[in-house]
Amino acid sequence: MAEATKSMNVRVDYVTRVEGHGNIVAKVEDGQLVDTKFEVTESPRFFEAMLRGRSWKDAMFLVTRICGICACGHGTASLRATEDAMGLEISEQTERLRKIVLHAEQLESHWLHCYFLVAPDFFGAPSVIPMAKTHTDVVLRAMRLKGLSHEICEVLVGRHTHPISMVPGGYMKLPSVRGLKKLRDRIASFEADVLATVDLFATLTPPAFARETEYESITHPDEYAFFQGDLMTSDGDRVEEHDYRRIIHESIVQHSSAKHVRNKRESLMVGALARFNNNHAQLGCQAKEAADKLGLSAPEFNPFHNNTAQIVESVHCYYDLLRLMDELIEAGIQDEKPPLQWPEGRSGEGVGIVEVPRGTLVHHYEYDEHGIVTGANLVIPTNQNLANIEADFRAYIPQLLDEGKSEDEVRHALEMLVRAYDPCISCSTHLVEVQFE
Amino acid sequence: MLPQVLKRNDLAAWVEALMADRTVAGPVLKETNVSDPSDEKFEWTVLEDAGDLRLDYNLTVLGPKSFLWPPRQQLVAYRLDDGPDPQPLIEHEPTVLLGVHPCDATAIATLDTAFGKDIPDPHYLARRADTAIVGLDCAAPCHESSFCLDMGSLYPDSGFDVMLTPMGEVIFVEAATDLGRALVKSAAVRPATKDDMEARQKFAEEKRSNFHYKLPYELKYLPEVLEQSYDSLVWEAIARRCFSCGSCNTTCPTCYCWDVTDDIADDLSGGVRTRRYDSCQLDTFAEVAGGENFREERSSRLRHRMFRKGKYILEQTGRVGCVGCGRCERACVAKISIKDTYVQIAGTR
Amino acid sequence: MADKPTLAFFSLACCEGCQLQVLAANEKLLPILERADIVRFREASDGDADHYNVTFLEGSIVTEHDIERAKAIRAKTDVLVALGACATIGGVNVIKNFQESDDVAEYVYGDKKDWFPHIPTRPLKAEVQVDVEIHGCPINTCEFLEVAKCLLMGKPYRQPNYPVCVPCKLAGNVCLWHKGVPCLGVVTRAGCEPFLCPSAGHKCIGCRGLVDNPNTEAAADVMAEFGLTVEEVFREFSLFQGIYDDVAKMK
Amino acid sequence: MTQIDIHKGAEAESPYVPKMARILSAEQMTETERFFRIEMEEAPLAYQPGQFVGVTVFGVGEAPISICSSPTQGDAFELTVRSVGLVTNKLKEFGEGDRLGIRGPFGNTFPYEEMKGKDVLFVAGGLGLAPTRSLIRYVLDNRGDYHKVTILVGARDPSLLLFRDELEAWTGRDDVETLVTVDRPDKAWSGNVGVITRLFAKIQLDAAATYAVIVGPPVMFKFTVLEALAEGVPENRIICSLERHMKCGVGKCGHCQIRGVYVCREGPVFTYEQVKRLREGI
Ligand SMILES: Cc1cc2nc3c(=O)[nH]c(=O)nc-3n(C[C@H](O)[C@H](O)[C@H](O)COP(=O)(O)OP(=O)(O)OC[C@H]3O[C@@H](n4cnc5c(N)ncnc54)[C@H](O)[C@@H]3O)c2cc1C
Ligand code: SF4
Ligand code: SF4
Ligand code: SF4
Repeated sequence: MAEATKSMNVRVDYVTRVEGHGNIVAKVEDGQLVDTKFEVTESPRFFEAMLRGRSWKDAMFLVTRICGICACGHGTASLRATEDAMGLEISEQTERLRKIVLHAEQLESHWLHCYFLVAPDFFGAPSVIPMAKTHTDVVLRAMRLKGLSHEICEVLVGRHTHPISMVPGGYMKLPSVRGLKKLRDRIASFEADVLATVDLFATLTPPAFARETEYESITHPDEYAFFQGDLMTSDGDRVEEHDYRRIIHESIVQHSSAKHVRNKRESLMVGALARFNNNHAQLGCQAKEAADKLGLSAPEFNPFHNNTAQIVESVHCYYDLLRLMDELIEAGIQDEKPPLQWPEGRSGEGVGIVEVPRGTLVHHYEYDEHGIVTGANLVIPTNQNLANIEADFRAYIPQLLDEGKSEDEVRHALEMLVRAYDPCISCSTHLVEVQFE
Repeated sequence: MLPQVLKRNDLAAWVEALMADRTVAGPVLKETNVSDPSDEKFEWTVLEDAGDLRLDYNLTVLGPKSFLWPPRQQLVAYRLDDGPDPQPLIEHEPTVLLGVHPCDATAIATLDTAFGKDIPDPHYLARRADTAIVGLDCAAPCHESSFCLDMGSLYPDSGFDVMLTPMGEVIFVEAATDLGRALVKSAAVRPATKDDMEARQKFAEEKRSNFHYKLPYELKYLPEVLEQSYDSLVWEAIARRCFSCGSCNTTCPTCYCWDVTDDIADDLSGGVRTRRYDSCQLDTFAEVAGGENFREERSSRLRHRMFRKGKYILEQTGRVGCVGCGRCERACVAKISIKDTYVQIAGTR
Repeated sequence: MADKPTLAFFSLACCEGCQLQVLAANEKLLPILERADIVRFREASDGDADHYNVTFLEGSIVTEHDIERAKAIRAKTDVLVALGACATIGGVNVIKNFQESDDVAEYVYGDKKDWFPHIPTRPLKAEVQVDVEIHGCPINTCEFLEVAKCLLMGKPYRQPNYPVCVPCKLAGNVCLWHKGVPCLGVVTRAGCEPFLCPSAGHKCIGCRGLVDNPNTEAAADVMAEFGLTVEEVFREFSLFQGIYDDVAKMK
Repeated sequence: MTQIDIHKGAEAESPYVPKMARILSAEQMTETERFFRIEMEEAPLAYQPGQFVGVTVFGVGEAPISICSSPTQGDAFELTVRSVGLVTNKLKEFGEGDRLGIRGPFGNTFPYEEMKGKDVLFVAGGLGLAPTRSLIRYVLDNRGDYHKVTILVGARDPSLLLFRDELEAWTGRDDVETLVTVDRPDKAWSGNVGVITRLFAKIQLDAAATYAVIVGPPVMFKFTVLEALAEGVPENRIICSLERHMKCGVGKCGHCQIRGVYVCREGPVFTYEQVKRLREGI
C-alpha cells in the first residue's frame, strides 16, 4: 500500500454539484478507516413546524419551497395528503395532468443531474461551464432537454419552480387541448436527443463497487409507480400509504440537521436505482431497451448505477409522457373546478406518498375542522439515503485504500459517490416522530 | 351601399375568408369562473379557428385596443458598438378586429386623434391604417358599470369600417368605408329586405329602451362639473381605498400614457427602446430626479385620472376621454367607480 | 481573462430554486459567461476565488453561523446581490418567527432540539449591506438576466416599484378577486412576468414583498369586506410578507 | 374636432429615433454637473432659446436636457447635465469624440422676440442657469435689441456655481448688471451671501418695462416670483421654465402633463400667469 495512504484526513466541505450543503468526513489511521460521516450542515428550516397554522389552500405553497428541484413532487405529495384528509377523489384528468408534471420533473432532475453534475466527472472537467467549450454539442443538448421540462411545466402548472396552477382537487387553470397538442408535438421532437443521451451514457463506465442494501420505493399493480402506490422494500416488506412508519423509522444524529432513516437493516436506499430494482418489470419497452444498452439489470447493487437508472427512467418517463398526452388530447379537457371551500366540519389526517427524482417522499398532515394544519410530518428522500451513504463509505473506503488510492483520489471518489446519490440536502427539513393524538 | 344581411350560419365562412388574407382578432371564451362555472369570461385574441368567435360576448378585461396599441411595443433598435445606427421598428400586418362594441369603436377614434394629432406617431398609426374594424352593435348594457349612453359612445360616428347587428337568425351588415365594403365582398350577404329593415328598426328601439342615463347631467357639462370639484374633499375620501395599482388605466380603452425603457439584447450586442403602458395612478408617474413628485398624493393622482377622462382629453382632442365602458370600475379591486364619482361630484363643491 | 469580472453564487437557508432559475437561462447564460468568469457556483461547479466582483447570495439567515457566513461573503465581494425572497425578505422561513422559537425546534427535533440552534429568520439586509435585490420565490430568470446585463454594462438595475396588478392586467387576466379569490397582487411588487401566478390561474401570494408605498390598510379593509377575518388576512400576508411591520402588526 | 389622416400619419417619420451626434468637448463644471459641446453628425440642430433635447445613451436610456447655448453661437450646441440617475450618471463617463443620440429640439421657446426693446431681468438658481444661459447668450449676442439687462445668479455654495468664467465676463461688462450670491460661502468667497431674493434690494427695476425670466428649483421659484410681483412685474411677463418627468417630448406619453397641458409641447416655457392657472404647476 502506498505510504501516503497510511493515514489521511479526508474532509470535503460543501460537496459541490449537489443540492444544498453537505460535508464528507473520513479519517484513516494506519491504513484503517476509523471514522466516516456525511454531515449535513444545511441550516435547519423547520417546515413541519411552519406548516402548523397554514390553511389547506396554502400548505402546498409553503412545502414546495422545501426544494427548488422537486417542487412539483413536493406539491403533488402535499396535494395528495390534503385531498386524503379532505376525502376528495381526483378525476382521471387531474391524475393524468399530475403524472405528466411529475414525469417532467423527473426528466428535468435526472437530466440536470446526469449532464450537469455527473458528466463533468467523466469528462474530467471541474464543471459543466468549461464543457460548454470542449463538449459544446453535449452541453447544448443538455440545455435543450432541460428546457423541455420547463416548457411542459409552464403549460401545465405555470412554471416548474414553484408550481402555481395545481390546487387540492384539481387546477385553477387548465391547459387547452390546442395547447396540449402543440406541446405534444414539441415533446415528440426531442426523441433524438433522448436516445442520444442513452448512447452518451452507455459509453461511460461507473466505478466498480457494490454493496447490497434494502431498496425502498412505492409500487403499483398497473404502472411503474411514481404517483401513488404501496410502500415496499426489496426485503419483502409492503404496507399501504398510511402505514409508512412501519417501514420508515427515523432517528436524529448530531452531525446532520437531516434525519436518518432505516427499516430492518442499518440503512436503506431510495431513488432511481431502488425503483429500478423494485419495479423494473413495469418499465416501458424503450426503457428496457435502454437498460440493456446501458448494461443495467436488476438487481443492481452498485450505487454508482443510480445514474444509469436515472437515464433508464428518463427514457421511460419520456415515452410515458407522450402516452399520457395522447390520452389527455383524446379525452379532451373537461372544465373541472377545484373546490374553494374546506368540507364543512371535517377534520383528520392525510398522507400522500410520491416518488420524486431522489426517491420516496412522504407528506403527512393533520387538519382541524377549519382546514388549518395542526400537525405535519415530512419524510424526505435524501434523508432516507444518508445512513446508506455512510454505510457505503464504510465499505468503499477500505476498497479504495486496498486499490492504493491517494488521498486526493479517495476524496474525489467519495465526492463522486455522494453525487451518484443525487442528494438534495436543501430538502432536509427534518423532523422527529410526531405522534398525532 | 345598401344595408345587407348575412345568415348567421354563413358567418363562420366569412370569418374564414377574412382569415385567409388577414390576421383576424375577435372575442373568444377565455375561461369560466372557478366560483361559478356558468359565468363565462371572454378575451380578445387572434382567432385560430373561425368557430371560436363569440358574438354574444359581454365583457373583456382588455379591449381590442391592445391590437393597435400593444401593452409592449418596440420603438427603436440599435447596436451597442461604435455605430449604434438607431432604426425605427414599425410593425404591422393586415388585421381585422371583428366584433368591436360601440364603446370600443369610439375609444379607437379617440386614440386615432391622440396619436395622429400634432406630431403623428407612425408606430400606432401604421398598425391602425392596416387594421379593419368590424363593429358589433349591442342590444343591452354589458354590465351595471357601463354608462356609455351618458358618454356618447353608444352610437359611434367613426372608428369602424363595418357595423354588424345580430338579429336572431341573421346579422345586419352595414359597411361604412371603402375598406368595409371590400371586406363584405367575401361574405355571403344579400340585400336587406323590407322585413330586415323593420327588424333593424325594432332592434334600435329596443336597444334604446334598454339603456338608461346614469349621470344627473349632460356630458357637455362634465368638464365644468369637474372644474368646480377641483378642491373638493371627495378626492381624498375616494383615494383612501385606492391601491395605486393602475388597473383602471391598464384596462381603459382610451388610456395611452406610456413609459420607455432601453432593453439590452441577451447577447449584449444591441438594444431596443420599448414602450409599455404606464399609469398615472402609480406612485412614480410624475416623479422627477431629486425626488420631487408633482402628484405625490393618491388623491391628486385619482383626481388627475378623473379630470383627464372627463375634461382634459376632451379639450385636447375634441373627443371623449372616457367612453363609459366601465372597465376601470370592474378592474378596480377597491370598487372605485368613475361613474359614481362623476355622480358624486355633481353634488359637492 | 484576468480582466473579466468575477461572479460567485452562494446560498444560505433556502431551497436553492433561485440558483436553478439561473441555470434555467440555459443558452442565454453563454454571452454572460463570455464576459464574466463564474468562480464559484457550488451547485454546478467546483472551484473558488479570494475575491469576487459580484456575488449572488440566496437564502435567509436562520442561524448565528449564517450571519458569520454572510459577513464573510460580504467582505470578499464588491457587489452583493440578494437572490430571491429568502434573501430579500426572509421568504417563507419567516413564518417560524411567529411561533415560539423553542417550540419550533422541539416540534421538529424533539429532545435533540439543542443540537440545531437557530435564531429568528431575517433577510440579508438585516445583517449586511445589500446592493441589488432580485425578489421572487423563485426569482424570475428574465429578471436575473436583466440584472446580470445591467451589472456587465455598468448600469444600475432599477426594480419595478408598482404592484403585480399592472402586469397582471396587461396579461389580460380576469382579476381573481372577481372570481372569489383574494389576491395579494394589489400590494405586491411586480417583476415576475411572464410567470405571474394570476396568469397561471392562482392568486399572488406576495413572494416579491410589498411595493414601496403599499396601501396595506386598504388591502386589509377590502379583504374584510370580502369576508375574511383578521386572522385569515394575516395568514394570507404572512406566507411571505411577515417581515414587514405592516404585516407583523396584524398578528 | 381635430381631423386625423391615419394613412398619412402611418407614413410619417418616427419621432422616437434619435439622430447621431458627436461630443466636441466635455468638461466637469462641478462635482455633479458636466458640460458638453455637441455637434449633430448630419444636419445641424435648428433650435431656439428655451428648447430642450432628448439625450440618448444607447443601452441605458434617454433624458430631456435643456440646451444651454444660443443659436447665435454656431452649429454646435451645448448642454449642462447634472448626474442624478441612470442616463445622467452614465454621461459622466462621456467625453470628446464619444457619440450620443439626440432627439429634438422640443418644446416652445423663450419669448425673445416679444421681449425686444424691453428690460430683461434674469434670475437663475442652481442648475436653472443652464436653460437661462441660452437666452442670456442670445440677448447678449443681440444686445442692441434689448434695453436694460440684469442677471441674478444664486447657488448653494461657491463650488456649485456654473459657468464661472462667463459670470466673471458678464460682471465685467458695462452693458449688463450681474450679481451672484451663494447661500453658504466658503473662505475664498468675497461676494454676496444669502438667498437670491436678497439681490432684489441691490438692483433698480423698471417693473412695468421688465420681463423677468426666473428659472430654478421650486422653492426658489416660488419666492422669486413673489419678489418680482411685489416689485410690480406683470404676471404675464414673469417667464419660467418647468421641469417634468418626460418620456417622448412630442405630447404623447402623458408624463409631463400638468392638468391638461403637455409641458413638452406647450412648455417648458410658461408665464407665471399660465402657471398660476394650472395650479399644479409649482
Ligand atoms: C424640459 C427639461 C429640461 C431639463 N434640463 C436639464 C438640464 O439642462 N440639465 C440637467 O441636468 N437636467 C435637466 N433636466 C432633468 C433631467 O431630465 C433629469 O435629471 C433626467 O431625466 C434624469 O434622468 P436619469 O436617467 O439620469 O435619471 P433616472 O435614473 O431615470 O431618474 C431619476 C429620477 O428622475 C425621474 N425621472 C425619470 N425620467 C425623468 C425625466 N424624463 N424627466 C424628469 N425626471 C425623470 C425618475 O422618476 C427618478 O425619480 C431637464 C428636465 C426637463 C423635463
Ligand atoms: S384600479 Fe382602483 S385601486 Fe387601482 S389605481 Fe385604479 S382606482 Fe386605484
Ligand atoms: S375611464 Fe373607465 S369607463 Fe371610461 S373608458 Fe376608461 S375604463 Fe372605460
Ligand atoms: S389577480 Fe391579483 S394581481 Fe391580478 S389584478 Fe387582481 S389583485 Fe391584481
